[in-house]
Amino acid sequence: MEKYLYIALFAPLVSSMFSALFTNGPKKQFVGIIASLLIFTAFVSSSILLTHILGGGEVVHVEMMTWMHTGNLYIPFGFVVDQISVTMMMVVTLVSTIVHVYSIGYMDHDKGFNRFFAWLSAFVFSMMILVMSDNFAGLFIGWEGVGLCSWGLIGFWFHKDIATWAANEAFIMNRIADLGMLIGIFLVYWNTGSLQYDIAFPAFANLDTSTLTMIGIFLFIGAMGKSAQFPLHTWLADAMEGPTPVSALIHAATMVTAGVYLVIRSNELYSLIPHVGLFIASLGAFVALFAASMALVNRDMKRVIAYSTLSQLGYMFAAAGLGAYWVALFHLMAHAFFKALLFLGAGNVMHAMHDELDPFKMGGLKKVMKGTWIMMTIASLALAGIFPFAGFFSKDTILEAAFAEHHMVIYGVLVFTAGLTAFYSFRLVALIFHGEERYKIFGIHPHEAYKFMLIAMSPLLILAMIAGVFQEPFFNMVEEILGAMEYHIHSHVTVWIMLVGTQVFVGLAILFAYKKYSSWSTVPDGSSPMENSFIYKLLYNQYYIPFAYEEYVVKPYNEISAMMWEVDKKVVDASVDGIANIFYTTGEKTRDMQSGNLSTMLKWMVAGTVGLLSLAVVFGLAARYSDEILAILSGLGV
Amino acid sequence: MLDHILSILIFFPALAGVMGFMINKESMRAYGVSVGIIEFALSLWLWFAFDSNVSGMQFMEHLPLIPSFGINYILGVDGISLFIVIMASLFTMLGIASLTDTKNVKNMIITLLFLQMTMVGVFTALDGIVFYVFWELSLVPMLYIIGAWGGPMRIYASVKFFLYTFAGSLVMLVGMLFMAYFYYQATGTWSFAILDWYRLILPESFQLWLFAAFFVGFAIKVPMFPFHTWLPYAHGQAPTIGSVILAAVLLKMGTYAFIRFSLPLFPDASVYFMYPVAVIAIIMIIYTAMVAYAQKDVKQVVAYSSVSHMGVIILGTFALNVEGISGSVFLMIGHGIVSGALFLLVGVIYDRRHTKLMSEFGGLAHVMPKYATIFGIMMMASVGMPLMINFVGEFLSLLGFYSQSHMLTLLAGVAIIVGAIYMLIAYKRMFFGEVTKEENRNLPDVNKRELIALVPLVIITIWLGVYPKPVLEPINNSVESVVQLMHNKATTEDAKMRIPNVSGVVISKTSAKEAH
Amino acid sequence: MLSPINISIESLNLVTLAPMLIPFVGALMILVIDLLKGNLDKSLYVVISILFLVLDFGALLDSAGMFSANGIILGVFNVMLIDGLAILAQFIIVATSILFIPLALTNKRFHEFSHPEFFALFLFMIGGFQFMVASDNLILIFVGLETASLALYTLIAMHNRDKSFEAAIKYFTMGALAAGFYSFGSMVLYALTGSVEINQIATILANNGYADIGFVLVGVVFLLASFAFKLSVVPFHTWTPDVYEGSSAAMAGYMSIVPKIAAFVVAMRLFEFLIHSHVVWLEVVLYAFVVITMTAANMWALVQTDVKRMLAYSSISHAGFVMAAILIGTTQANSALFLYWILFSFTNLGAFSMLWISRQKELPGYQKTDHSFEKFSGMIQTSPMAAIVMAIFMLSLAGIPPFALFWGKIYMISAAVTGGYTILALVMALNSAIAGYYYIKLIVYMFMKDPIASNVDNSGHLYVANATTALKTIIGFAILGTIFAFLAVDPLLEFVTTFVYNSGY
Amino acid sequence: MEIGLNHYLILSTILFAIGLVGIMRRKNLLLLFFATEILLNAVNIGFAAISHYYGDLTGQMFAFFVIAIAASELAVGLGLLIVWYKRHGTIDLDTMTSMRG
Repeated sequence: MEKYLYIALFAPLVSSMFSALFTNGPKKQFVGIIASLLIFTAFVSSSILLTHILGGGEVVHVEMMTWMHTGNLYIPFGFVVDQISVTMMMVVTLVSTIVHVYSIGYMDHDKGFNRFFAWLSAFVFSMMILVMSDNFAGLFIGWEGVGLCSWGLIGFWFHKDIATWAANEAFIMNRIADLGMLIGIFLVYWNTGSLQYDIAFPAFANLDTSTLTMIGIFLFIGAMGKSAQFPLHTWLADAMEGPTPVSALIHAATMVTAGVYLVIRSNELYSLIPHVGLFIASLGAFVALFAASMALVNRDMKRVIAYSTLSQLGYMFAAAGLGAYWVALFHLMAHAFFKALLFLGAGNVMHAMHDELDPFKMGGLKKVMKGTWIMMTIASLALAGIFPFAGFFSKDTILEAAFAEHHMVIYGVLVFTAGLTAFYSFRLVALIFHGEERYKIFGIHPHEAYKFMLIAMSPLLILAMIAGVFQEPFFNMVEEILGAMEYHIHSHVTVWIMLVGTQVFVGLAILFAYKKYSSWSTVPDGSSPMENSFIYKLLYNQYYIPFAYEEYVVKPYNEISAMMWEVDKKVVDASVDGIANIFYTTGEKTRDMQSGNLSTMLKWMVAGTVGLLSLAVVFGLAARYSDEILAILSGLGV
Repeated sequence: MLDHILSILIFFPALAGVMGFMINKESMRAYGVSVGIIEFALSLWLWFAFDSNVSGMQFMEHLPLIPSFGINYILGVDGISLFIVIMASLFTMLGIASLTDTKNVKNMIITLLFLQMTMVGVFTALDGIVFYVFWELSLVPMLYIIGAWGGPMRIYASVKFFLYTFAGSLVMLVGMLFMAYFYYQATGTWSFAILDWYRLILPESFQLWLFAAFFVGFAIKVPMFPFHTWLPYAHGQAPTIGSVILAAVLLKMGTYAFIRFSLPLFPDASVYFMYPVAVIAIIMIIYTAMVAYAQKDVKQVVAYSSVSHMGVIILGTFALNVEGISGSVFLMIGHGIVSGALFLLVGVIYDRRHTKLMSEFGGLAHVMPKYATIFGIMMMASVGMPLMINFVGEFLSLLGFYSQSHMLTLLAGVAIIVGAIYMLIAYKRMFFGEVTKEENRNLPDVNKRELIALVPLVIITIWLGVYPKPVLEPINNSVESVVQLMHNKATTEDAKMRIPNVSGVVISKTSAKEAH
Repeated sequence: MLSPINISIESLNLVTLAPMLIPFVGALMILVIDLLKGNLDKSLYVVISILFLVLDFGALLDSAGMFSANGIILGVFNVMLIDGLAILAQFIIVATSILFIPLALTNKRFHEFSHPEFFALFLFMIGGFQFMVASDNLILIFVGLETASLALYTLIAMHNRDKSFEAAIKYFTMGALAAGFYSFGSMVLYALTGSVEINQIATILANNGYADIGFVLVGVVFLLASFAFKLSVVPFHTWTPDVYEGSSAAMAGYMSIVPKIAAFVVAMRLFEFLIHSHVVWLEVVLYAFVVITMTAANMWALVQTDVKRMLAYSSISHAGFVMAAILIGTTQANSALFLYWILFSFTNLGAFSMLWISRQKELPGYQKTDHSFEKFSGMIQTSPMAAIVMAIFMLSLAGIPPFALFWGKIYMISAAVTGGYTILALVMALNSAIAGYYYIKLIVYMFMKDPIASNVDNSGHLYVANATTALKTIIGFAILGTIFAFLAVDPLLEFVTTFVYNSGY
Repeated sequence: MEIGLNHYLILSTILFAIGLVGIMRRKNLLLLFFATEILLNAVNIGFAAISHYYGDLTGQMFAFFVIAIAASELAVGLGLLIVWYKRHGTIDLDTMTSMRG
């Protein structure tokens, strides 16, 4: 099995390095194909590992080589394929295989075709390290690696200022969180003496709660950054400047879920500190609602989907925080499928619309883009959690978990958010595919994407439809490692009321969205009363949070930096020069002592002698009358 | 030959430098490269012959110099110094190989060879005065390099560099003389041998003063806030090769000296001053990173970033445990490689455009993709990306210091944020966006000569990031013996507790916890 | 009435006079040769002088051997005192003179060297200095001092330029005042103790427990003033820069070494017994002198525009630095003084010789003085070897290791450390940093500036215009001594320490 | 009133002080030389008196040497003075200021 582990891990690296060989050359179709094949190989290996694990096989644990070893610290490159990581591997390799294939078409006309595959495969590699590593340091490698690749891919079109800005924003915000993560790692090391999961986790049981709380909080700060939780969420929406396959792979299916993965991976830690878990769950619920609300009014197709991703991440954290780790993981997986599908569909639309992102400028596209329409509709249904699509199973279990744990506020928020989710998803579908063909005003001639792109997307389509059936086997698989349990609500009636109620609520939201938007005919120009309402503005401007960051963080930072530089030059450096100048100026001022006139020179000599003489006399007198002087001094109280 | 390999390493370049006067101007570059390669090969041989399992000094040489005053020519390397020596010879070789056409190439190469002698000398000397000799002597070639080949303010910059470091090291010299005097009082013989000094246990009050005296010399060299202001000038004005060697090797003298002198000689004082030094280190990290962010000149960005990174090294050193010190030694190598490469990279664009202002660039990634790639790799290494050389050192340094102070490490960790800010923004300004200036439109990409210098550095950056063991292991062994020495010598309660006892089985969890 | 003189020749120990008499004989011989046949070439006199100096050196070796075997030797009615200090100082004096004299063999013709009197006076001067250091008797010291000084005034004046006359007059007048101070100081001490022998004075004063400390100090003040003049201690230093500027570079270099070591030895004899008796006044005054002289001279050197004048101030500073030895007063400090001065003599003579070989007859427009800094601009490009040599002398003066002066410097600072003068040690160290600036300034001019056009044209000939093989050899000696000093420090240190220790200092 | 040692010494000191004042005040080189002669001769008086007081010849010997040295000093001094006068036609101290700073 180790063989497959290595193949799964290193095939993406090989792919990346192979593609990198051609970065400076012109576009080569075969680069994309070979890269896709290599990623597919990784997928196949992962599948073999999955069957191995599913078949009750041993956890595959290898130690490739030493990375760092100093003092008591020992960090190997160790990899583990257990129930959790194999799930993640499947998600990662599957989605990335599809995205790779899709990208061959999507990036067809791009100059940086080869470079794109290099980055994309590098991302897959980093993600594999992240999920497969058997220690926190290895996790951190992947953690930073995906951050790096995300930077490279968001800023892929580096001629666009906004893209590179977004790339930097994403990187820096993640760095803020990474600091928390790093501190968490240090805490783990100094308290348990190791960073290996299988040594550190058992050791947690012996630590006091305050230490564990610290560890939990700091690790979660790391997770917050990568999973774009409030208040570090702004980068995710801005990250949509990257190519759409990137958004599908990184900012929907895989990287952003790394935070969730971390919490799930550290379940043994978080189980010991339920109060932190509750905080995580509350924050998750809040983010779910918060992000969904922003998605309601946004006029950028990709940003809407990004906010929806954010909202779904909130769900996952809510589940994980409540201790329903397996549910979180399951939702993570299901979400990866339908969200990637949604993004790739959006990519098709963008291609068709020549990179136009405002759904109000589209409309009626279902005529020209039938395949895409179907896929996006189904993905949206899955997202909304309509039976029998994937989202239904995963999301509903989260709601059940919240209910069963008696966190009614969280439950309520999540249910309400489910309605919002349905609304904004179908607002998007309605605006894009139904109604009048508003794009004609802008003289755009949309066309369907390459067929192979659609075919590449089809596995996701299928999974988005049927992922629910995996719930049972998945539960069985992770049961042991995640200490999972089914959530049983005592009364069957309650269960049914909840289920049907939610479904009806969601269905109503969909209908409302269709009713409101499917016959939309104009492009809003900011004059309608709704667009001028306070709520709309608040939501449209993302609660003014990016503005606040710009105004109260970025600008002050710039100003303080500039000021510091002035301080450096005018205070620190000037004082050094000042000290040096004291000598020079003193020299300059006193050099006239040497006036060159013999008379003055002689006077200096005599003056020196007289000075010494008077000192001598004073000293002589003092010595002679020392007794008297001492008496006087003591009289004075000296 | 192995018995005298260190002497050969030191004096071969000097001899070659003297002989260099006889070489024809046109052939000088080839000569310089050959000498550089031989020296580098010798230093690799040193590594090859080095026994990683021995923690003490190896290849020791001992010649009486002024025995009546206790000054002897004693050389030796251990894991701490070995790699810095190799790095010094590596950078001299690469520096000469990538030297772009300047006036007086001959003088430049001869100067570089002399500089190499002093660099190797500093890191192999095991006698206080011999160390000091090379330490001071290294200023002279650098003074010449900055002053003769530098920018418009070169004379100011070089003189400032010289006098500032000179003044600091004179205070250190007084400290050394005191140290020797105390040794004389204790034993009745004069000795400046570091290994002899190691055996001397001083009362804490003496340690404090001596620590302070040594600190002035080292802090200016490192350079630590607020003594750092010579560095931006020196880097800003120096020619590429000067900046490269200054950043890669010369700055390491200060941090190396902390580990070689301050820690083992004054363990109690090190503990006493740990917090103040850490605070200075944190100021270095954050403050200079912010100043770096405010720069308009890309070379100044890299220069200030050096100061910032040196802060992490200092912090790791004053972690006073094996993890931290090993990390800081490793980071010395890492920072040397990375900042050296970054200065080389800045030099590449300076050669083409004769300006270093970032506002003059923009969109270079379109015109010079290879350059942008290498710059990007090095930038990411500098930012501390895992699997690149700097990360190992930074991680270990911060990890080490965490056992001493939670809050301060948290503050110091801001390094990874602010570091990313200035580097990414600088990179964006230079490489991203559209090409706005007409002059930039037809810039040639990196040429072969530049690649000769850059590619090995890229390889090392990634190699040692992925597999630091060959370097980290000897470092670790030597650092363990240093820490053990400190633990044994510590007299105060606090110092005994904060400096771990390495030979003890494992740091038990309880003791680690108590340290919080 | 008078009792018959009854002294055996042996007890006079006339051999103690041998080293001093040799140069006098040489001087007379030169005068006689000139009388018999005039218009002989200077090279003859140079060689004769060297020969006599070598003889002198040989005699000194003999004395040194006697000293090593028997300890301190007194001679000639106990007026002569041959102890370690005297021998060491004479070694320095004679050796430096041997190095100096060939500098007369210049390429260009200079007024003073065409007169044989120059060489005669020179030898007289050396004899004077030798008497000065080899005696314990205030009268003989005075005689030696004046013999040497009067010869020296004349030698300076013989350079035959307006500035040299001015320098000679200034030096002479101030020297006369200093002589007055010296004799008055001697008179006070004589009045107090009835003796003019320093060791007797010391004994008598110690026996009566410094009862009249006020009067003792008055005497000490005048003696101190006169030696402060000789050692150019601020504020008695004002003659130094002018005299150095007025005399030829070679002479200036010589003056920075030989008269000072003589004065140091006498100062050691005169003042250290007071320091050892813990005369606080003197400690305070010397402390102030050391610090002020070092620092102030350095600051003035910073602002000079002429290299020779800069070097003049720098040698004031060096003298201040070395004077710390008298303050500290330990064996280590006194040995450091000699070690320092031996190393200093190499370096400084070398530095001044470098100026000497670049001496021009006519000054171009951009040069206001003989050796203005501008003259050395871009020297590395036109005359690299000379520039490097000059730079090494500068680095040595600045105390950059491993060049000669560094070793003297650390030994001296170490003496301060050992003697308990921590602050003084720091001041001494930091003064090196200030001094670094002006030495580096010359290096900056030589290495980092571009040459002035006319210097390029003559392709650096300017810097070696005055050079001959003889001069180059001297500079070669100096540079070798400067670079490889570290090899010689150990034997020197042992030698010096033994001699100083056995002399009771 | 009997003239004792102190009187001689006081005379000597007064003369010395006069000499010093002369040295400081005189701008004429020749008069400056006179002042230095006064200095030395003041010392001579002191030496002679002390020598007599102690009944010891050393002081007188010192005085003789001082006289001799003063004479030779003056010879050198006058030589320099004459050269200067020949070249500049003046012996005013204020003319000798070509070097300064």
